[in-house]
Amino acid sequence: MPEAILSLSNVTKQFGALLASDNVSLDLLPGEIHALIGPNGAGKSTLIKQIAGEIKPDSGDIRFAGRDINDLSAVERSRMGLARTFQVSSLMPEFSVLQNVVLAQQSVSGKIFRFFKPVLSDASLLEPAMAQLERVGLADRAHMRAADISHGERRQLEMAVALALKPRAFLLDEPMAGMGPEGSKRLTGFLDGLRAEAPILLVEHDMDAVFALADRISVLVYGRVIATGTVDDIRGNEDVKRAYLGEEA
Amino acid sequence: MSMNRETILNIVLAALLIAVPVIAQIMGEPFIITLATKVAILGMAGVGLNIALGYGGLVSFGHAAFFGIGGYAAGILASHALNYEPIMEAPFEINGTTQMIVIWIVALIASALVALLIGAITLRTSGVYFIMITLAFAQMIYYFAISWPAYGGEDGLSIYVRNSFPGLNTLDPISFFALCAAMLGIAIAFSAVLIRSRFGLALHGARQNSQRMMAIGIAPFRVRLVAFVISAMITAWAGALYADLNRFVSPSMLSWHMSGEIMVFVILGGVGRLFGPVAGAALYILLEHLLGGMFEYWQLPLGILLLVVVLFARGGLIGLLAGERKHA
Amino acid sequence: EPVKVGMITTLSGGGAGLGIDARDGFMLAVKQANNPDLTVVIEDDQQKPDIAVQLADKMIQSEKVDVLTGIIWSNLAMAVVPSAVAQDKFYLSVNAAPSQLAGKGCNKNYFSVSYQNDNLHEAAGGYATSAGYEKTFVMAPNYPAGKDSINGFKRFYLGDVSGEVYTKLGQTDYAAEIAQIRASGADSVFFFLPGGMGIAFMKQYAQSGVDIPLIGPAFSLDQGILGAIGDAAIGIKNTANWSKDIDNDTNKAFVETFQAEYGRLPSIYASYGFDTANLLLSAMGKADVKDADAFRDALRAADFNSVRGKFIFGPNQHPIQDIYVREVVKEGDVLTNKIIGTALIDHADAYASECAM
Amino acid sequence: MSALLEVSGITAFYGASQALFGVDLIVNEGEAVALMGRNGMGKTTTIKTICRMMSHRDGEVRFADTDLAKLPSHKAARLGIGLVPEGRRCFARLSVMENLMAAARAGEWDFDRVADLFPRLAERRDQKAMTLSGGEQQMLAIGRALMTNPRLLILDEATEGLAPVVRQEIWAAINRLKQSGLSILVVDKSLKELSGVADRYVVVEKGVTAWTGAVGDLSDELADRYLGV
Amino acid sequence: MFSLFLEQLLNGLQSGVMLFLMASGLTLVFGVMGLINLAHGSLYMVGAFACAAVAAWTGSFWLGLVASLMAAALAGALVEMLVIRRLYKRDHLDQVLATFALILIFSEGTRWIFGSFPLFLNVPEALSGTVTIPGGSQYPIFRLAIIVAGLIVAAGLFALIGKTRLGTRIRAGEADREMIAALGINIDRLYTVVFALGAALAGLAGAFVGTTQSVQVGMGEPVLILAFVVIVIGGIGSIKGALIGSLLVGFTDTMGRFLLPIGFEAFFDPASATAIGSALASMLIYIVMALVLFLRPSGLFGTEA
Ligand SMILES: Nc1ncnc2c1ncn2[C@@H]1O[C@H](COP(=O)(O)OP(=O)(O)OP(=O)(O)O)[C@@H](O)[C@H]1O
Ligand SMILES: Nc1ncnc2c1ncn2[C@@H]1O[C@H](COP(=O)(O)OP(=O)(O)OP(=O)(O)O)[C@@H](O)[C@H]1O
Ligand SMILES: [Mg+2]
Ligand SMILES: [Mg+2]
Repeated sequence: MPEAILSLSNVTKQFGALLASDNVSLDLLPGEIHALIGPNGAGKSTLIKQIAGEIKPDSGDIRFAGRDINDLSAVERSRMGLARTFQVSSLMPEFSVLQNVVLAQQSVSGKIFRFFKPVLSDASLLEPAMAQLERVGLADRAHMRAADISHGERRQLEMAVALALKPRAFLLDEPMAGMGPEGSKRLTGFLDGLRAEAPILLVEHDMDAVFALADRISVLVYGRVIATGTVDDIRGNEDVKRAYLGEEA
Repeated sequence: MSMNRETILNIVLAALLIAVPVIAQIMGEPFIITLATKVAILGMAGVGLNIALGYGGLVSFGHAAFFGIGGYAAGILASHALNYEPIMEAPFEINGTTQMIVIWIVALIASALVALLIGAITLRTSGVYFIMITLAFAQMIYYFAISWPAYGGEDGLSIYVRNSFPGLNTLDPISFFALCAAMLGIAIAFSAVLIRSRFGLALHGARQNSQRMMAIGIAPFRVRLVAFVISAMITAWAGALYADLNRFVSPSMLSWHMSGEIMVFVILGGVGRLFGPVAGAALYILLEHLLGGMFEYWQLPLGILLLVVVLFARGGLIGLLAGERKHA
Repeated sequence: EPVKVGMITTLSGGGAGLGIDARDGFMLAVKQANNPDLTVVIEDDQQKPDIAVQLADKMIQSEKVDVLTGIIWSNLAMAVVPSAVAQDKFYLSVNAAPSQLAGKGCNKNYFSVSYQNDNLHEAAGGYATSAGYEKTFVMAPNYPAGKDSINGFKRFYLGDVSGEVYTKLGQTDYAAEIAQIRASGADSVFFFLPGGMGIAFMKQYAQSGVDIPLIGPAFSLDQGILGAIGDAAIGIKNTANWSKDIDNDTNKAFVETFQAEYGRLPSIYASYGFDTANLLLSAMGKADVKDADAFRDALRAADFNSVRGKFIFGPNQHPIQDIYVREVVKEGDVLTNKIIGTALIDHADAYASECAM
Repeated sequence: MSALLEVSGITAFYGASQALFGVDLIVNEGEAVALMGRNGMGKTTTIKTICRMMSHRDGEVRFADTDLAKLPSHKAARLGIGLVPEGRRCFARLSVMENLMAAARAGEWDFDRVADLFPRLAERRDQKAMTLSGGEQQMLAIGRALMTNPRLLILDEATEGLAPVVRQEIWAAINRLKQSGLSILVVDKSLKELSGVADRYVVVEKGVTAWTGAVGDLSDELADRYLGV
Repeated sequence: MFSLFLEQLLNGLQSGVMLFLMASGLTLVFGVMGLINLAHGSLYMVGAFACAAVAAWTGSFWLGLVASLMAAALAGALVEMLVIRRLYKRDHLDQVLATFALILIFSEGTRWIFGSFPLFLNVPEALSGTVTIPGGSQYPIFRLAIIVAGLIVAAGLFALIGKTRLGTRIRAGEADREMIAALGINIDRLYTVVFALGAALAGLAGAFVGTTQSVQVGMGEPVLILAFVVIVIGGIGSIKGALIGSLLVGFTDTMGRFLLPIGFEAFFDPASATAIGSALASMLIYIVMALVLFLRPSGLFGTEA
């Protein structure tokens, strides 16, 4: 078995009386899509936030790319190659769609404190940014304000920004949400290919997509991983059916 | 590349700002030159604030602190030089100076240091908290200046002769105007380049969404801090010129009224617009000057006019004349 | 020989009352003289030093005035006067007269018609001594004029200072200071709190039930604000170089005509404005303003009828004058001041010796 | 059947850019209509004009025999339009209970009934909305709209981000609401579930109503053309 | 010394409550409606002038108090309908400029109507005089009355915002105006009412505090800054925060003015000690504010923005 790029061991997080993460251990292997599913409020987004460094776990360890990242800030983790999308789109509303991606591109290039050279005629940023928009099918919206594109389009833009970061692992929090039927279908195909670029930790409620994509699935209920396994394992798991899937299995 | 309306408007404004004093000079109206100089200087203070406020979304209600620091740099250095008293004697002697260039450098360094300190503390907060905590720091400096007797306290400090600049008779109004206008030009050019740069993009981003900034690996705090310091330095530079314009500094340069006034220039002209602060300062000073002599209750029509501008000219004067801003 | 006067004074905001009084007093004299050679331009300084400086520039450069006047506040005077007189303009002060301009920084073109800032405080010190007070609590805002005030008081006060407090400029609540006064065991309180600060203090002092006598310079108990303090002011002693009951014809006529013209009693600032205009008019009658030396001599002679009675300038061109003690009384419905004695006679200021002129 | 909501030929603009070019749509009393189309085709914009969050330019919006053109948003709501907006828009600093009560109007829907529908909300009644999970917020948004006791319930992507079991519950709930006689206009991406609830489909494409018909009439070919499935 | 200390503590409390009275209306408008209203101080001034004018005319402070409430509420409602309403959707900065313009209009308008000289306003007969407090000092009844009034206002606001449907709607509107309107609430009218209420509170404070201060043009400005300081220390949108913030500022300011000069006497000669001590005292509340915000960037009781 190859070494995991990202691994969590015994991560615990409590909000008041609520255990949002209860001794969670899971890992992400190179080249895989690891789906994280579970009821609403189970603690999936909370887990993503802890991996991304936006909130600190109460206890437990997170390792990324062979390194203990417990003490790194969100910024440092992002620079190490962890890219995340947000469940509720979080973009630069006044920027154009393209500028949103350019900013990410610029961050990857590492040169922020440059005060003189104009940025928006800098082909070394614009071209790759445009390429990412094309990949997610948003090229024709490149010059609209991010605030003015539709909900589904914003979800696509979230994806493009994550792509621009050229990460070593993706943390995708419900990328299918808000996508129409067509969008979901296309995104499924897209993610399928993306795993070759970097492994994906995929939080998703769209079971068609999860079952089509996941190499492994972990099920989180009340902050605890109650099952990890292949698609077939999970489909057949009675606990998971009851807690989460219902008739969808 | 075709010019958009704002660019044309900016050129017209710049031309006006230069033409008016030149005509005044020919007509022998030196006071109009003084007014134009005041517009240039206060506009420049606004250009500084605009970097923090307009581009960075950092609504600093304490920029008078930097304006005043610039002013006091000029006042203190000049008064020591004029009185032949060294500023300090041990461990080594530092003397005052009446050279503007030296004064400016001191103003820039002093304001940068203070801004770094204030920024490091205040930038932890945001929104209205930021507005108020910047005010708090400015008030501390203000009360300090009022009660500190060494440099005149509330009475302020006179510079009997305007400081000098190589090759220029600064006492001549039109020469001093030219100097101030040139500095304003530098400040505007710098901020124009700045906002189009990588840093400018990051600053814009930091204003809109810090969560997203962190997620793409840029620490918004650092971006904001650098912007805050740059902004403070330009405002301080303007403060040094203002001291020379009046040949006088006093704590009123540090008061919250001053902060408010600089902010009003920026908003009135158009937040985040290159020439906004200059347009705002020009309109405000023109109104103040025209109305001031006309009517005992002149601030009433001034208030009404300002109100009309906010209500009906979105994006300030520049917005009114050049249309809403396009995203770059 | 026409003379153009530029008056820079405070006509808007909270401090406007003082400027308006000074202006009205000045303009009353101008009107009475009806001298077609005298023109006056008036501008509002908004109580901001930088605006005052710019207005001075305007008056000198564009209006080409010969004489400047009108400034109420010391900090504005410090901003304007040195450069105005350096440009060979005459400056006649209707109120503010900071020590710098009386001592080392005195200038042949600068005349203070009102006083030197310390005068009334010194007189208060003199009065406190002569009234037999031995433990006085002193209080002023924490800024140069406040410190000058307390120094001035102490200069002529021979008793002990039982407490010394500097308040915040613009402070409106004095409960903490009043508690300290109550606890200090003082037999008298000297306070210098101009404008709204003084009104707030005296109202709160009266409400607090503390009954240690108050002494202050006229500023806090002047006609313009007595009405706002109300009965709380009655009985408070204050020192002034003018009062509406100074017994001379000029003063009587001034009080009457002022009241007729503006519908209110004149304040001390109005009296300074009135005297300033009359001083100027007297000089105009004697010399041409373009002949600066002659005009200056004419001003120095001070050959006019002052509402204060006699009027002479000292060597630093600040008045040498009597300073009275007044008491606030009620005349009918109106609160006003009545002279009850003279604190200092032919008093000059403490800085004249430093003036090399 | 009489038309409760009648949208005919409306156009709408965001500033200078046109988003709707002629949308027609009818919801009859007691009927459930699904509004469909790809991303960015104008579904949400149509809903915003119905709720008067933005105004249309040409065409007409009638609800319960009233022309909505000049009505402010709150008056339209009081006529009986209940909105579950895209993106939930719960009042972040208010508790669950406060969110529900803020705009409640008397009628058969009250807290108890909403709590029956979504027991999870009752469990979290004093928690601030901003700390709810995405799914909990979605339930809250639906409950909040129901508390206004509307005649027409509009759901814009109301099952987005919900766990399959919950989604099934919500669809079941929507079904029950429909059975109880409530009229419904729904936008959702799941054709399968829509087909179980809706009586009719309205498909918009590029801001124009491109197709209207009974649920059974949407052929695979049409579905592929308009929805990409 | 002990009785002085006690009296100063009471002064701190009283000054805190007085601050709360001044800040309460601002909290409502600023915290709850999310509107930066620099003209709040002007409404305070309107209240004080209305009270002074009516009290002088009728001879009754209490009629003046009613007048102050009505005048300020009316001014507030007008301002909301004519100006503020157009600004909710705008940037905070437009609100700053507009309300700055309103300050000029109110100040000069007031000066035009009432002249440039301060007005008379005194404590009503019923509340004048002093009581003896433990330790033997006299304490003005009126100051105790201010404490009571402040606490009543605090309780009332607390109930209004926290416990009533109106309060819920106001807070909902702050979060998302468009949404609350889409749910059937007439948010425009609601906001007019809230703004008028905030203005009335400002007017009430102006009338009350005006009795112990100078009723003059510009009296609102220092108050405005202080009120902002208080709200920010307490945390925006929190009535409890405003109350605690007021008390903190009141105590800090009073005790600082009292104790700092004394404390410095241990290190300096008395004259410098008073000078340095009082210089520091005038900066003290700002130092406290900076400290609080350094430790808690959204105030003591604020929620993360
Ligand atoms: N800051 C917080 N304070 C208190 N409780 C919180 C906080 N953040 C999250 N929670 C609670 O923690 C639980 C987990 O939330 P989380 O957002 O991680 O759920 P989730 O699994 O992503 O759900 P969904 O699929 O609905 O998005 C929820 O019950 C939520 O209410
Ligand atoms: N605020 C806005 N300003 C300008 N254009 C907008 C704005 N909101 C939406 N648009 C544009 O209007 C069109 C219709 O958007 P709308 O939100 O109605 O789409 P939708 O059908 O609801 O899509 P989705 O399924 O992605 O939610 C889109 O092209 C979008 O870019
Ligand atoms: Mg989630
Ligand atoms: Mg939509």
